[in-house]
Amino acid sequence: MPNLSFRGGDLQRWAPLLVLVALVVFFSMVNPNFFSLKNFARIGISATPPLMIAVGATFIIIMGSIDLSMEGAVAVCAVVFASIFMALGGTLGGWGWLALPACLLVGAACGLVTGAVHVGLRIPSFMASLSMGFVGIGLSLMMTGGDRIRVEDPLFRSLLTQRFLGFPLMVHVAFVVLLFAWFIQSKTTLGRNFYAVGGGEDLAHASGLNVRRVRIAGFALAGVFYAFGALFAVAQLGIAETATGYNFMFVSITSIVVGGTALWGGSGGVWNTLVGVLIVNVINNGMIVMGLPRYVQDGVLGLLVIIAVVLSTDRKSLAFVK
Amino acid sequence: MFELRKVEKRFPNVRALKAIDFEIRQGEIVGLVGENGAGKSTLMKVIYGAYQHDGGEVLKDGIPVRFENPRQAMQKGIGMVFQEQSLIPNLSVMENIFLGFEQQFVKLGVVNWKKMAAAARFQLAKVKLDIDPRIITAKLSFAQRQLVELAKVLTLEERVDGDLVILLDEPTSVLAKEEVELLFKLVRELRSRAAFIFVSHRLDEVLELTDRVYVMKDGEVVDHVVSAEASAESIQRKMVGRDINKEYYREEKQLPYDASRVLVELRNATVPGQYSNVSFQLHAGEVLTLVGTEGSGREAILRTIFGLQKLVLGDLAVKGRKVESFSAEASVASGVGYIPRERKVEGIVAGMNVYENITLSQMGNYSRFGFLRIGDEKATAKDWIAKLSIKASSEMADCGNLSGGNQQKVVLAKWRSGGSDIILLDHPTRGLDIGAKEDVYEMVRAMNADGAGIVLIADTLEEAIGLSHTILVVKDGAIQKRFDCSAGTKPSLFDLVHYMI
Amino acid sequence: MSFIKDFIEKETLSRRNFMLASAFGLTGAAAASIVGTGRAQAAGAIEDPTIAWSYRDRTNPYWNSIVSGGESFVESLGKPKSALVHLINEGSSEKSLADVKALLGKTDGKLALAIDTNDSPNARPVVEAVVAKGAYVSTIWNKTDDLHPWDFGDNYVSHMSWSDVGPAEQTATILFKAMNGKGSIVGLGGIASNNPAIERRKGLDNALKNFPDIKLLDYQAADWDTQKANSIMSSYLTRFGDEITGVFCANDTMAYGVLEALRAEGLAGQIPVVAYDGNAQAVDLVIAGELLATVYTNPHWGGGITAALAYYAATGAFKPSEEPHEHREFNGPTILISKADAEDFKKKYIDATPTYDWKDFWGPSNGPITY
Amino acid sequence: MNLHNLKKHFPWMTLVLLALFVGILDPNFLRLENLIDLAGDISTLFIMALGITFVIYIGSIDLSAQSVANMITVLATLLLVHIGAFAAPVCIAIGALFGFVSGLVSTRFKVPSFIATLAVGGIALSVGQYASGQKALYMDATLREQAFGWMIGTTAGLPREMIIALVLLVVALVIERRTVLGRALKAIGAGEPAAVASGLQVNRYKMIAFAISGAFAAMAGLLFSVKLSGGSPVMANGFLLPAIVAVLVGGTPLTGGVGGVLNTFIGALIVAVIRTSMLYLNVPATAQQIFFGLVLVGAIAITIDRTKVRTVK
Repeated sequence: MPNLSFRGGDLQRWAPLLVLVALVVFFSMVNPNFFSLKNFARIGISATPPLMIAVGATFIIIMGSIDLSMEGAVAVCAVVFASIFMALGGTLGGWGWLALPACLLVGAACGLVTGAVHVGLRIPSFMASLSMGFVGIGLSLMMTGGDRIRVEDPLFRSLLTQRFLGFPLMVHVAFVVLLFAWFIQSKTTLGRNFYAVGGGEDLAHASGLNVRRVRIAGFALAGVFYAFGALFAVAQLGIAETATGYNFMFVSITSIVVGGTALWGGSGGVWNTLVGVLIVNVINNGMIVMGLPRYVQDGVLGLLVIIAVVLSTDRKSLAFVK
Repeated sequence: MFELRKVEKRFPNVRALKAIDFEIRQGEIVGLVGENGAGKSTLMKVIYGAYQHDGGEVLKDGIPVRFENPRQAMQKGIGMVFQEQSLIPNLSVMENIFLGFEQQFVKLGVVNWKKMAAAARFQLAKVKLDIDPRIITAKLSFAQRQLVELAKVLTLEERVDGDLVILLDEPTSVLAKEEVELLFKLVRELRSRAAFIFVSHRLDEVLELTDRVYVMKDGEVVDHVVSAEASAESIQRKMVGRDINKEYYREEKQLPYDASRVLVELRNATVPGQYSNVSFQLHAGEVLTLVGTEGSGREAILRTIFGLQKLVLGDLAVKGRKVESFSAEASVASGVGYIPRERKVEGIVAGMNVYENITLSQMGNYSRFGFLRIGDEKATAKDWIAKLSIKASSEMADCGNLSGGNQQKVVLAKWRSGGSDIILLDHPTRGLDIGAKEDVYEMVRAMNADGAGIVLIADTLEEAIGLSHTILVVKDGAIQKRFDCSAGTKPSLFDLVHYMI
Repeated sequence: MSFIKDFIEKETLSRRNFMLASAFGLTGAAAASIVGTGRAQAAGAIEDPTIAWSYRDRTNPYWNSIVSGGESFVESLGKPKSALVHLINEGSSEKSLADVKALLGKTDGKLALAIDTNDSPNARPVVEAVVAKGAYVSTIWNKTDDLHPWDFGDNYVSHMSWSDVGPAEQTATILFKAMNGKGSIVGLGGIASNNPAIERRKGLDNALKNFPDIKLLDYQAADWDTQKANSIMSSYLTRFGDEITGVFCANDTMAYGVLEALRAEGLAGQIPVVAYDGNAQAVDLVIAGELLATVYTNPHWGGGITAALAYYAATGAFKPSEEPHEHREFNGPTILISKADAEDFKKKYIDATPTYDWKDFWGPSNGPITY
Repeated sequence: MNLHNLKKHFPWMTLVLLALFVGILDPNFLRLENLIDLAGDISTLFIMALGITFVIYIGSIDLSAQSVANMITVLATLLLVHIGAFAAPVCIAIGALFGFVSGLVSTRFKVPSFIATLAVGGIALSVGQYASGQKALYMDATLREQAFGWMIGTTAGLPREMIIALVLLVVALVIERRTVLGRALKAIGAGEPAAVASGLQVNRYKMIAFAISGAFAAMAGLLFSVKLSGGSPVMANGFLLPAIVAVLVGGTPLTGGVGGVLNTFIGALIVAVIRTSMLYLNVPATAQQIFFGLVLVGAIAITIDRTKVRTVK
């Protein structure tokens, strides 16, 4: 008997992937164009920046916290990157490459500040990160004065324009970054400590874990991934601006939950998030490909998200849901 | 080797520890007993570094130390085995064992899981637990988790120089008899590696296991005895500060029940996987106790009567009316009250005050068109505070701040004031001190006298025998045996155990 | 030399104020006391009003140009740029209105306000609040059709909009001609309920009537957003594939997203795209041949002149109620930019900002608004 | 009075201190008329926050409020033509229905409210866009005056919307403090398992909380559309985050069970003061977001009562 229930649990685990497959099959049937390498590459491009951001936020959600600062952090990273990049010659061929590590450092710094505010002032992460998100947007606005910085270096833009195996370079690079995230999640102490904090914060603390440090480290790490997201977003559009970060907040958290990572922490991981981001992007792409009018798209996305989450939640194991 | 001298701890308005002197020598097992609120847990927290003392000094090997957090205490060889659930359920066993100390397995930032598993196996061997260290902790049984917990503390052995002090906080409270024996055997064997501080409410166990016992009352150590020379009664007297009534379970107040009035009747009730073919009647004025091991199905039966679990086969009738739709609301409406084991989680709502808690289950009685009559609520609460002598500053006191016994009284008052006459008691005395337990027994008798019927799952078999009119022994989801337990014809412990296992 | 100009200007102003005040004389005072609070200032009574611009956000090149015009006007008064108060509503009508009211409270009505009210229904309460405090307001873009400056005496100074139907029709025509009059296009619109989004769509529809062989495959709102436009465009490429031979965008920022979606497939510059707004980057793209055409609405001038109208009405330099209707509701200038004139345009408007006479209120304007 | 007892007074003390601070820098700010205007202008936002309070009070969150309000501005404008003043109850019922659906999805299907309400908000947005024909709609001036004239203007110097908001505050306060519903919601927020074990129909009460939130969001939308004399599917944009911030700054934590509608009243005023203070302190345009974020952190750090929240997540 227990064996059977175990398999039921396993099915639940694979539910997000099954939902993704079902969606792909459905959209392919409605419009066969959907099922093509070219379209998958398109979905790949549009999914890459949100994937990076969602992966960063995944670590926070595994800890049972939430991060709403991504829009600000991404804006700051994008603007700093572009400013340094342009100041150093505006091409990866020259000293411009230094802007890449600088961007990641800035991302880490953004996360560090958010984490420090959250932990140091003992403010719930929801409010701390929301507020720091405002500050981030404001900082990027101050730096640009509201202008856009164009990044047209062909070498940098080759992330978008050069293809390998049918997919642009950015998709491949993102996959490498994803592997890196998976490595952190499963092979490092820090990654495992996120699960410990999410599984039982006071217990972890009583076991001698420095929970405060893990939390702050988690936010800083998330910041690094936001920086990756910013880089890809700039590569995708060739523009760095305050608005580079817009629309990422709710989308990334929705994707994380759709992928099967629970908002109360302790479960899930980066692969779940990959599936979740793909589900959301496939839906968005598919709705247009099948020709749904714009005004129903929000509603249909909402309905499908509910269905996906319902299918991938093991409801029996939950006493109640907030 | 480890010593506290005149240690003080103050909280706002409270002097929780008063000049505590405490000492433990190498290889010793020392007991620490006291009623709830006597300061035991504060003392433990000071010892393992969760609290910092305000006065006096803490010495390890003669050197004064001060722990800012549990981690610092661990580095000095002081570890804690928590009462329940201190392992993180979603992590593997080995991760739990080495939580916070993974660094030894990390090379270039990568955790070597193989190495950790091997090290975990080594630790688990110390406690004679043969499980795969990669298994997710949530899948272990309670006893297994307790041992993992001990194994985790024993990692200190390799990590710190000098001797270990291990605190065991109520390690036996949820263990079966043979599991307790196993644990004790283990602890005795481990004396060569560590000294133990054993904290428990069960005095017989304390006397059996320990070398010396410290007795606490009101934040002070009131006595310090050698176990071999002490008796449970004398320690109890020190703890409570008075003699324990011989008639502990109020047997003299046990009256025969009214067999003509059936309150609850189960007929061939079955929930697959939980219990099957259960039939019994609960009468007015009766205490009916379900006896069995954890997981025998007795909790599920209780949950069914309260409407939280639907019957698949068979019938449930409450006061002669067959229950069609199972819901807690319907059960409450027909007079069922439920006093859950997890008092702090399911019993009271911390953050709500006494009167709000008391009327929570019966707001319909105190409202008209959905509007509450708060004056009436307060009056009722005042009434019951007096009736049950609940120690609360007023009916406005936050229930979360009351002691366990008083919280339990509030829960009882909730159901009794609402006129519930079918009371389901799930471990009603768990974690209560002797005085509070007696109060609960008193109330059980009073409810019986008022004509209420009670279904009980008792904390101990003695309690079951003492309180019941009827005992049903449940094993593997079926009723094995029914004992008549009226005053004077009570079965022995042995009779019960025989059918339980 | 500007200080001399300023001096003369101030002199004229104060003299005029003096004259107006005496002209009002007792009647004015009586009127004020009847109104009750005495706050409803008589026309031209405000000396040195606070100048404020209320707009959507700072992250959009369009609004930045608007602001630069406003600042340029403020500087023409001899004040520092920072004298211009910015009210940024971030796309929230609620904040827009609340900010205006708070500023009215702070300045006690001594305010010259230029504003885009974010959503057309919001214009009425904003204007009413301003009028009630005796301050002066000029609006652009969003207002309801039944709201007219002349119904509010002097305090609702003017409304400027841009008739986008015509220019949008022109860009669409350029697009269709580049497609040799046949083929299929997709369109990306602004926030569906915004006035300019509706007008630009109408322009496209008008042009389509003249080109029966052009098919509109789909038209979706991308909310003026680069990223949304990008993902919608790439989905279009899947849905319609090679069928798409042209793209109509309702503004420049969406066109950037479309171009990058095309660039990702190596199609940039191969499928003609038209846009709107005439941002610097768009002009560069026109020069580079990636964008076929865009329309410049001169937001710099619009931003400056709207503030100037409110300011000079407040100081009494002119009396709005004495102006004809076409001076109170008028269209802003539109300049079509295509490959042929893009270089010239860039030299004139982007590399160097033309200096405008901020007292020439209606010079560059483009006729009255018709409903 | 020790620090612990003082803590529950921190929200209003923060408000007063903030107001005094701005007042010292610019005494104009503290003029009564100005303060009344300030309070009046936050009314619509406050009404939405009031509804969201009930949901946060039970430890959930409602992200659909803004979309529901958006939809209602459209529906109210459309319905006014056909059914006049009856548009009001119909709109409120529709709002309650959407809230109820959120609650249903959240409790019945165990979808976290964060996602459930976001998704239901998407549906409301679609309805609004469809119904509006994707353009801004205007109310007929006479019809508006006949049906909803009582909502606008002033009475005894007080803006009517503020009076409406205060009436709703009282209603919400009565619900919270004096009704079975309010008590049940408190129990759910402070200790859901105990509420279940006391025989409360927890899921039903939760759904009612979401429905109340939806109804209040609809009222906010309705009031806003009457105030602006029209509707559009984006008109209430920008409400959501300030409304949630108002609830949280007021001292109702996301974990629920503590705080309440009076706290939200304070919170909404704090948001109004912070927002307005930027004008009075001449915060430059590009620095306004930074200022808002930092002051928010400060306000939250002071107002939340950490003694009632076990772990800060």
